[in-house]
Amino acid sequence: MSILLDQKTRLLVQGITGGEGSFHAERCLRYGTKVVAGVTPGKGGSQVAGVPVFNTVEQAVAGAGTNASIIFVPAPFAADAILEAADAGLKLVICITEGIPIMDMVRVHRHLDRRTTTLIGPNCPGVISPGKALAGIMSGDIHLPGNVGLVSRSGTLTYESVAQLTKLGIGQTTCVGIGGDPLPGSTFVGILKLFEKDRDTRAVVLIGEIGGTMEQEAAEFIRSGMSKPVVAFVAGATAPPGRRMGHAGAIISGSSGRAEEKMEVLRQAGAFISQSPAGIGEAMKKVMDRLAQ
Amino acid sequence: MSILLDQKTRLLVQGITGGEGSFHAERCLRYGTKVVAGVTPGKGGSQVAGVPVFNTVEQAVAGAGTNASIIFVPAPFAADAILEAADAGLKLVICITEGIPIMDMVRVHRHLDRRTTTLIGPNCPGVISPGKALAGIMSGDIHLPGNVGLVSRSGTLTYESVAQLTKLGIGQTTCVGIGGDPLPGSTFVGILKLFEKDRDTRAVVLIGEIGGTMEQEAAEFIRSGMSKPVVAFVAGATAPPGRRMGHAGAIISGSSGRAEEKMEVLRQAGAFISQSPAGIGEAMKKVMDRLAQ
Amino acid sequence: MKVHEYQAKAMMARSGIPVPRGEVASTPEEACAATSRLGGRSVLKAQVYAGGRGKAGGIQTANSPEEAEALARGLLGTRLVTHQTGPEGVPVNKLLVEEPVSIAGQLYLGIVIDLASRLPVMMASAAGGMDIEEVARDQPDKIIKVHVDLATGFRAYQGRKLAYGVGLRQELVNPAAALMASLYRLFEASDCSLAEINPLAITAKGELLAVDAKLNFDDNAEFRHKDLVEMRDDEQEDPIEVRAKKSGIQNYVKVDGTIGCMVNGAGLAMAVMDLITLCGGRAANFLDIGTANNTDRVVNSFRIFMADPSVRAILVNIFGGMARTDIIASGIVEAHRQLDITVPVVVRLAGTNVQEGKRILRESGLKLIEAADFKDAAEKAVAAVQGGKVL
Amino acid sequence: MKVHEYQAKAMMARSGIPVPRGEVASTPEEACAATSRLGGRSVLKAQVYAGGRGKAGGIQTANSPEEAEALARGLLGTRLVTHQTGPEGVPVNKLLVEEPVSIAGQLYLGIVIDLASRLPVMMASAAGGMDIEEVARDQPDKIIKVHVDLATGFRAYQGRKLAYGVGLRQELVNPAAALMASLYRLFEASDCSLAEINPLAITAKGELLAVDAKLNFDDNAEFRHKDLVEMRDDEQEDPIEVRAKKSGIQNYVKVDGTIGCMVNGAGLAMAVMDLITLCGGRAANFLDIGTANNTDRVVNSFRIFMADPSVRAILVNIFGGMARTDIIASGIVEAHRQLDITVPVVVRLAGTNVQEGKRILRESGLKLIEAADFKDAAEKAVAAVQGGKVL
Repeated sequence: MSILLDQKTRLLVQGITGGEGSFHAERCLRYGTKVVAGVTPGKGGSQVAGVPVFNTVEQAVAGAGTNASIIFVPAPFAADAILEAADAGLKLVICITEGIPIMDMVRVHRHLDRRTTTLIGPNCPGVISPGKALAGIMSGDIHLPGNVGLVSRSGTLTYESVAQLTKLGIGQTTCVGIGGDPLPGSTFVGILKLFEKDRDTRAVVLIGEIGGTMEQEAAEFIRSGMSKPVVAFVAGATAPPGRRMGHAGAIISGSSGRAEEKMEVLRQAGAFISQSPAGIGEAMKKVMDRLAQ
Repeated sequence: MSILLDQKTRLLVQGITGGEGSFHAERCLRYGTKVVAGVTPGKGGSQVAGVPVFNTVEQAVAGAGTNASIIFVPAPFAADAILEAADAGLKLVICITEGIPIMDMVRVHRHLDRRTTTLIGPNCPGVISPGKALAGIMSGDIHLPGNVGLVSRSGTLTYESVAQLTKLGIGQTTCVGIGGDPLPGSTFVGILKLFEKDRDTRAVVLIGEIGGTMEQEAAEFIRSGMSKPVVAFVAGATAPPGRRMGHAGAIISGSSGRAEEKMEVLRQAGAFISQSPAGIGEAMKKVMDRLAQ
Repeated sequence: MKVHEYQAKAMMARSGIPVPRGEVASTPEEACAATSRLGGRSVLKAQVYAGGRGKAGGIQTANSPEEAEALARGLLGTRLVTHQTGPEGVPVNKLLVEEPVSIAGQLYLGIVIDLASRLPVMMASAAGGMDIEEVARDQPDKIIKVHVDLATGFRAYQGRKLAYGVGLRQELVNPAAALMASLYRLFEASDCSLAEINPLAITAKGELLAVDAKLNFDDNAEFRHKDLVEMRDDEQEDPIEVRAKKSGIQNYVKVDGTIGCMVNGAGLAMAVMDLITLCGGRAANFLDIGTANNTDRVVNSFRIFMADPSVRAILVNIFGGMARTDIIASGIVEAHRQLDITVPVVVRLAGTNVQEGKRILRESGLKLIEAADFKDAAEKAVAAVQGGKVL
Repeated sequence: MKVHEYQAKAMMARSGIPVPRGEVASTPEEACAATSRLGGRSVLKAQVYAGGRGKAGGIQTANSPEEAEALARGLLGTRLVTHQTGPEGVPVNKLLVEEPVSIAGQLYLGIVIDLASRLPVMMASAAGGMDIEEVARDQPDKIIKVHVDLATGFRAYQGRKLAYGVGLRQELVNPAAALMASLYRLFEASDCSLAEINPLAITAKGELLAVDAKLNFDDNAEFRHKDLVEMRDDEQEDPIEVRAKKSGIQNYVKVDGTIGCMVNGAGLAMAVMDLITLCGGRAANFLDIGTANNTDRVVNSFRIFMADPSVRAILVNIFGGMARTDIIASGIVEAHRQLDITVPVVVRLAGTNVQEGKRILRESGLKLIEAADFKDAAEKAVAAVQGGKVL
């Protein structure tokens, strides 16, 4: 098994005719993902890499039976794309787009209150269930099917971590980049809950960042609701306070945002902490070896 | 027992210093209701009929432990009063005010989506649990404690119906005026569910009107979820189509809004129909006599 | 409340919605001059609060300023009878003089509050120019709907859904979505109960144009739209109902029976009408006097009844709650003092201050027919009409 | 992005929020003339993108136009150093010349997005004029908050809750609630990340007045606020960061180490900084080059590093996903062609097109230190700094 994404996923690419949209649609296809439709208003009736393009998400659902969407729409129009996908009844929406105005996301969240859509991102690398399906911008070839789940606020740091796991022969059920935005669609807790329920996931890597309190909430869930081991790293221990470090979410304000504090809270909740970003794979190796005994 | 209102209700009167607010606050007090606080912005610190007045609902909750509110605030400010009561955590809000703009109620409903507040009204006579508490503008003295629940879209027609019941010795658990507005806070179905669960309620009177589809939804619930007998009347059989008859809700549009059709649907669902508004008491008498056998 | 087409179009134009060029004319001369300014040809549209103008002759085309003047002379000052008016029609006091438009296609676009979802709903249909209620009944799949979440406002994707759904060609999809967004903003900002463009034309030049426009407003929101209230044209309304409203009676509807009914509460007022019918009579009106804690409104109700030649008996049924029956009783006495009441009056009072109310009536010495309850009242009123005179 | 106080106040005034009378002066003569027009006395406020102006001497009172001119001469053209600036301070190029205000009381009022509830939150405090973050830390109960539901907007009752909560007297409650509603509308309409009035003064005359005002804006929403972008005063920002931004590098933050880091992705960039520290070194900066599929951004990154005298080694760590490592490699080669790179350069490439990227570097003949992974890269960079020259 896996979470969010598998062989049954019928993926829609919103913004498929753009540069990034077409590039990654093809990559997802090559990985074996069932990319069944694209949407670009005004380009309905055309094709990208053999995938039919529709004018609206509703038409794509009707015409191609999509059940999940990945969004490469430019930031000014991305909130609209999320709302359109949710309105058309898609249960999984992955928004790669970076730079969406925060007030747009406030509106999106207020609307999603009344829907059952799971939103991943925005400003995220997407989701991969190795060997099954890719709906994201990560390289499929650094991944390996297996039994570790991964959830991360970061993109490229996730690749580093996955590379460490794969190098050590530790495969993954699903890797989820929830994104670096201050108002992410899904949180650590939401994804941890899915991993906890997933039969094939035996342990989880959690990669946090400075800023916000999502890691503290994750710690609380790890303590109270998680039976599976969690290896955690929090980036930004050396970041200067009060400055925005790329990710809008990565700004330290007050003590709760500091990396040291987050790692300490996670440790106290029972997570295995990797002090170094280069030690995540090794830490998980120890955990998996212990589970194998 | 009763629904919504009982001896444990600690009532707040919003708009207590106005003419209607003070008049009905005193009437509710005289009936035995625990009217523990009033709110009028700017009149905090004063008293009405011995009841302390606060500037905000939050202060009234903190200062007097209110758990329900009745609103007599003028229409331009009434939506705000409902939101304030919900925001302060009150679980029951009864809005008597007539003439609230429909867009204000659209906003209120969208906000209440995320709350657990039960709103009764607006444009309604309120609620009475005879012998226990009155939070409304009906005359307490026409009521009698007993085992019949009543729910109505109309105000004075409710008084007529209650008078018929009481004259025949049939007492009431609770009488609920859900109001004549097109976007009522509570619907027939919501109140029927409460009566169905209430141990002391043995039968229910339902008084509908032309317009909308609330009676049809009630019929569906009577068929599928109601074990207790329902006596129903629908006003407006002789109303001309397409005209607004006082209540904004009472306009016939399309065949679904007609009184005859509503009565027929209710009859088919198992309700006992009183063809005449003067026959509601007699119809319930027969039902109660049968239950007593 | 309603406004005229020319007023609705002016509001839409201010919101960025394209409307035909046009001017309002109150005289044939103005229609002539306006037609000149429009290039010599025009469409004259009677400004009345009623649909069905076209079939009733309320829309005419002039091929010259002189013809416009002649046609305007034939329209202005007349009363237009359409299937939506009574046989008395509505007065034509103003014409909208517009440039003729070459129409290549017609759409329907409208917004109302959807009571089921409790949200505004925008509807579009390719069946433009037709009565939308007929389309809804006969071809419901020809109407496409989107609900507007107040937390997000009307969204571009919703506009595209409607635009593609009614078959607009690609170049018009974004302009249509923008037009819809403007119409929604107008709807919400002005507390409309209906905002409708029917037809929304696609012109021969390939542009969108609001050829007819209708805006109705929520009466309850008048307090925050004083500018709208000033637009109201009372001459378009039923004069008795206008008079009722001005005297504080918000809810008066004339129907075709013989018993004038004064009742407190809309539901009870309808129930009394139903009861009269069950007793073999017919109510002359729906009148909800509301809380009415002053005698004026009672007197004015009686004045309305006595001005209505079809009223042959009066039925007063008041179940006091918020309303006080003693004040109603005083009002009945006052009405008899001020007016010449020539028909039988049946009175049933119950509820708040009823002892005092009955005492006032008793001591007035008036010949009133007292009723024990509302069924008794209905029966006595029907009998009074059938009897034909005061008992 | 930020704007100056005078710009924030102008926006607030247009939104109906009362602000002191005042004018902007760029010269001592203008300050003199403005003071005359204000009645002969004024407060001169240095317009800088930094808090703590008062304690740093950036706010001064003039009792005559001549004094204003002399004070302005002492302020304009200088650099102001406050606890929020570095030791280099920020340039004072404009003064806000305002009428002096007699203050009877001071409140705090501010709006931000609350990440927990995912809604805008308005905060008010009776502790006006103080640093709100200190108040939040030391006396959190002195801050009253309300969340704004986008479906309803900011409501009058919320304004009253805040107004009563901070102890305003009755006459000021409704004006304060109206002011708050205006501030909220401005916040939402302008995509603010912060809208703050601190202090919101109660004047001796008993009126509310925004004595200081701050508006920050969401950089991501710049596309719909071109007017705001024009207000930006680049001179107030760190010149290196401004140059980085202009060259397409959105995310550059100078810190106080010696290793210039060029990384793709914010999380990885932070992790590389963490790794360097774990290896005993210190990064000179945070630099997320983003997807950067052009060589210019790479060249510009190297230009920034070489302009920074504290940089003694460069670490490039790219894990290509969306970003292509071959383009990064070409950029490194190009940087060496255009610039005089005098420090060791450690390069680690992985991911998309890595074979091609490595080939480009190999064939360039450049003396680069290749690293196997990012830990290796950090270790080699630290060693290079400690070694002090190219290996």
